[in-house]
Amino acid sequence: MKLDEFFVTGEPLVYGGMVSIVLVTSAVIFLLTYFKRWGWLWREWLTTVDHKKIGIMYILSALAMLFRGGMDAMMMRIQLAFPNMNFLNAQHYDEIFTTHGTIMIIFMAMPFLIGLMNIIVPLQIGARDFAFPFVNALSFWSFFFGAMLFNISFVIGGSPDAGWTSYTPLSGAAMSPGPGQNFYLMGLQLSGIGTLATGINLMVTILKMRAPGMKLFKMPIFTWSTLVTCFIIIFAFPILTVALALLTIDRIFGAQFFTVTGEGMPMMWANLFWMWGHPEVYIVILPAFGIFSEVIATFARKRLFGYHAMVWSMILIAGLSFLVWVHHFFTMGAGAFVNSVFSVSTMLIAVPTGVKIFNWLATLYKSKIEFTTPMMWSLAFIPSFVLGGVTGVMLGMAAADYQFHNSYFLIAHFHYVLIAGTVFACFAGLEYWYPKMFGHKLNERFGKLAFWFFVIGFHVTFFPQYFVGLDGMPRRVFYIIPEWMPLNVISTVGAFGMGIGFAIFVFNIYYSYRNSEREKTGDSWDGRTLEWATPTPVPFYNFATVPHADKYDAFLAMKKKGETTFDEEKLKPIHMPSNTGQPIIMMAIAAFASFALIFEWITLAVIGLVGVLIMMGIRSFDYDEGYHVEVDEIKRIEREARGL
Amino acid sequence: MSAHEMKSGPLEYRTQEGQLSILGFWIFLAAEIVLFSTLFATYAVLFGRTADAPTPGELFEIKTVLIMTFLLLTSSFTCGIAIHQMRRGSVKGLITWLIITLVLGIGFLGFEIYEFIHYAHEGATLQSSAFWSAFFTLAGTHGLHVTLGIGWAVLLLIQLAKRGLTPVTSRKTFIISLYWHFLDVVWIFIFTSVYLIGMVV
Amino acid sequence: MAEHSKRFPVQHIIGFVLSIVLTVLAAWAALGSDLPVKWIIAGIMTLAVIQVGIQLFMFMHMTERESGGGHVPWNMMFHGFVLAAIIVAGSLFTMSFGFTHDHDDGGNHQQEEQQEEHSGH
Amino acid sequence: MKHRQQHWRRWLALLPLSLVFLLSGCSELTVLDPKGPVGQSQKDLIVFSLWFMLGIVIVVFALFAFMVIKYRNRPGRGDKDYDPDLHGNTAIEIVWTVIPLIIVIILSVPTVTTLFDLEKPPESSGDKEPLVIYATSADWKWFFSYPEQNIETVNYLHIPTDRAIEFRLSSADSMAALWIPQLGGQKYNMAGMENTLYLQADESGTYDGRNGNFNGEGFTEQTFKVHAQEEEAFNDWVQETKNEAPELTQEEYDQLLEPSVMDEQMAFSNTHLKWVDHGTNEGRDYAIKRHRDAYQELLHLENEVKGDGKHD
Repeated sequence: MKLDEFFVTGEPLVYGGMVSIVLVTSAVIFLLTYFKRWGWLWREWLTTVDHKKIGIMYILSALAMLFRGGMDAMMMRIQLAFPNMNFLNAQHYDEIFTTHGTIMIIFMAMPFLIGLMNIIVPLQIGARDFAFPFVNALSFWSFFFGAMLFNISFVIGGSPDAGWTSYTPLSGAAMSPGPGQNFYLMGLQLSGIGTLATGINLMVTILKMRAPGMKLFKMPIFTWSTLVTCFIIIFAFPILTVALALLTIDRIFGAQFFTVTGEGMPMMWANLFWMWGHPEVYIVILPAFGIFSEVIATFARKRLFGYHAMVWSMILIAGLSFLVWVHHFFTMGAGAFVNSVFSVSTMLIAVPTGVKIFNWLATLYKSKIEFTTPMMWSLAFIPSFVLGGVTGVMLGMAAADYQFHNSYFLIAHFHYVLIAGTVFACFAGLEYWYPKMFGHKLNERFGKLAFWFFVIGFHVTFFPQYFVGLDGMPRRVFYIIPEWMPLNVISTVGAFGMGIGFAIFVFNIYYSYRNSEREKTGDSWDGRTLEWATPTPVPFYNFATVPHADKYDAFLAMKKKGETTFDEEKLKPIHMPSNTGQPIIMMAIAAFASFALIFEWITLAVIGLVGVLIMMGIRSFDYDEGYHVEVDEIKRIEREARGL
Repeated sequence: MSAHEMKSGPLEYRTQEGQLSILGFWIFLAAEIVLFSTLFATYAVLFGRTADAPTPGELFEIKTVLIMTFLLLTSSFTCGIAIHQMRRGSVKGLITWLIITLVLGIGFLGFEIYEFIHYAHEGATLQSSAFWSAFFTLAGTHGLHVTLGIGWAVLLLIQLAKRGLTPVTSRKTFIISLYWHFLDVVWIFIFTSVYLIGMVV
Repeated sequence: MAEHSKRFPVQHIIGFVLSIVLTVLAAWAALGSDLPVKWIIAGIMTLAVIQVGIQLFMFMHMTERESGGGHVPWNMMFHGFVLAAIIVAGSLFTMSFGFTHDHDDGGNHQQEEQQEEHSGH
Repeated sequence: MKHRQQHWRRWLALLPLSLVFLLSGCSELTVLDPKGPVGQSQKDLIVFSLWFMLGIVIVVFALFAFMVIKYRNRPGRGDKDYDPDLHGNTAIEIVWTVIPLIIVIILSVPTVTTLFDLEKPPESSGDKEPLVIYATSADWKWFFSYPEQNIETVNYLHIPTDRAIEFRLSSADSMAALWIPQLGGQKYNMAGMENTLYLQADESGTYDGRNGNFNGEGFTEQTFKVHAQEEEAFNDWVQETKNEAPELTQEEYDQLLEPSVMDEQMAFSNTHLKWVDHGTNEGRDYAIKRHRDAYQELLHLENEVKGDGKHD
């Protein structure tokens, strides 16, 4: 392979990307060397198995990916507002909407939520870490390297360009040769394995490591949403693993699953993809529901209304999510009977979702609402999400869907549910739990400014798209007819509003780091659940003594009784796992093998695979059982943290 | 975590770590069911789409398949005996039966490789049609699982020989046994829905 | 489960014999009997499910109390198999349309197949 | 602070209002301005559902505004109307489960009946046999074959009004979707498979048609024009094409199949169905076999700015 085929050439934007990547990387390397922080980075972060630190790394990576995906979105909006400028050509536009979709779903929404789960769930259930801390680190690095792999396609080898759904036969070897689609396949595969492992890990954690007394139906609602999400992950991700593997075998080893030749069946890809893809939508929306429930209950200063209904509606949504996948391709021509079945099952999801909306509204009834930034995100979610939800029901009506399908109406719908649901929740959750993670709050003024820019920008961007969709504008076109121009220009203006909102949000992180008051108590918001029972910053072992949590809103009950998580008489040595470099090394080797496979360098890929197997063997012989934190040490740490 | 060790019951469940790992593995197996069922679904949908390649009815031979099935069924049984020996506290019995299991597993693999080569000679390869792609991927994924299981068990045998029965080694042995039985479960479905139905229809 | 204290693994041997018998029975039903194809398929799939039950309950200690896992393994296996049914049956249900994959008689065969699918679910 | 909150509420109140306002202008939107019975039935369904959705939106927004305004923690509110332990009410929870369920059932009925209706030719022209047109997508153009008339057009289409058109959809290579928004919704075109789509125009006129499903670089430009004419005018056109258009040779057809964007329109006095039907198993890999290497070429397509716009 020649060098100019290896590196992407001929695009000013790509050259710009290359230069900025080189600059940022060298700046990071320089700073780390200058401040002699390499050892610190390795010991404290790269080898950590602490769920809180791993969660922070997840969130940081997700924010970076939000930036990348957001830039993609901006470029698309610029192109559509000024189609005559030829800012992007067709090929480049295809690449950008593909990476935008893939990154936002796989490398932004999921890691962001998994990051929050990582930090909060063990704290909420009174656990000292995950069930399998080593596996947790492994999951993170598999996500991280998967994301890196996907992102370098921008400068090396060329980005995938068949849409985030990567429909065959377009994405097959015949019609999309070269490494682009392989990047998509391997990037998703690598991070998908990590997600599956996280799902198992969190499920075992929640099922087996809850504080004594905390029955399943006493768990905080965010933990419940995590448990249900894990259930979906465990049953949905293997489908993606197989689908990706089949397409990889098709593309690299010449099989005929989804090809036009050899009697392959291209639509089988769509079938498998959406069998995973639809549950995936709920993987990113259920934790968001959990976050909103926590935030709303906290700042309404009131107990969550209809806790049991909330939990059961989530379980019902999870079950239904596996029964509706065909609504993504009603237009395939499967016949009126098949479409009727899936049309009805799709609309049924509206029922439990509606129940949740009304429960949140009822939580506000007879409450005392405090308009903090996380609460504003949660409140803005309710009306915005309802607009997305009702249009979802309309899309679920298969006969009408023939007109909505692949149009901007659909684009508007899923951005309304995914941004108003997931992205708002990420912001709400991050700002809500920020003091727990970093020991200081985010500035409220900048937070609200970011909120207004983002929320108004969001509606301005996507509300017109419903109408331009009804006017017959299909998705994924890189220029448009004059009739669609005015609404598209409005959309672009809105997108810039969202961009400014995000910029203010990021600035706020820096500003608050410099200026915010440091937290003295661990209970920043007068919280209700156990994560607020620990001091801030949270000691690495989380709880000095694990509380007996037999009440819903366990921390609220503890506060009433005057209990804390530091009972000097009950202290015992705490067993903790040791840090290890194995996860990052193993996944770096796996990324190397994947990279080789992307370019179809089979020998190198096999060498890499053997390397991964050797790392697994080493792990098998690893009998490091961790260490104990002695009682005196705990006392010292807790007294210092609590200012006793 | 390993602080509160239980005094009675099977060794592998006595530590909390052991319980967590075994439970986690059960959940992993549930994911494996979905993984294999996706392959089965692909196979079922692509059934009959052989293009110009031979049809399964022409190639499948009941004799080879039955031998493979009996080998794997027997290995599942010997694996069960190995766990029985472990619970009686006999390292020697455990190692002996585990080795028998592995030998049977290797025999199974040998037949499978022979079978694949035979089909390839007859013109049915991964590339020849959608049906054969699905067949080789389904059977091959199972074969790959068996191979990994054998490699994993060999590593475990070394640890058993070195350390004897501890909560950790017995936990690992138990998990491998779950894995091995599970591969048998998958094979039963491959035997039934791939080979038998392939020969009938 | 009292089985691990026993010297002689009765349960395993019963399970083993049963699984061999069921395998032979399935092979006979498929190849030696004159039953209609639909009956054969239904019959041998039932036999397969019974065999899986034997593996899970008699070999894999799925319901063991001491595991501390409670009903979780059982629950996950159950849902795993439900999902497997949804994936396989659902794929067949949705994917058996408008395709002409047979070589000789275009339309007829495919319609029959479609009807079969529909009546099956 | 307080000022901002009111500001926000005003915005939220504007949302449903703007919806009503925009709906009044909706008759100009293509999908809501159908020119045939298929599009009409889909429009009816959309409008029918829209009223329910609007109802739901108004109820939720009103409740939301009420809660947020009434129960905000303003200074001096005290503990009046504050019940921190209120955590459920079975009666009301049943109500808000059952009502959505009823709405879903109400929506399901017309959805299912419309679905089954769409699989048949529209009833309004039941006295006439549908006109069969094979619509084949190839990267990135459209072939329309009229087997009865034995003519074929590329990138444009003539249809008679008041007569059902039975489109037989297939593709030579990548997956596409035939979508003529003013006549009705889309269905996929796939190689080796054949989908049937019934459409009908009740008014004569020229309508935009396009590929609705992304299929690579030339996707944006894979459009065509539909000319709906009175039966007689249509017959004249058919006759004219038969007499004047050249014959399509297999060689020329193979060349046309090569991936490219084609601006011009073409007509032929025979159809390609004679040597290949891409909707059958035999025809599925016809284009791939001939042009496998051509799919690797990038076209570097840019928007060619034209004075009168591309779509005319």
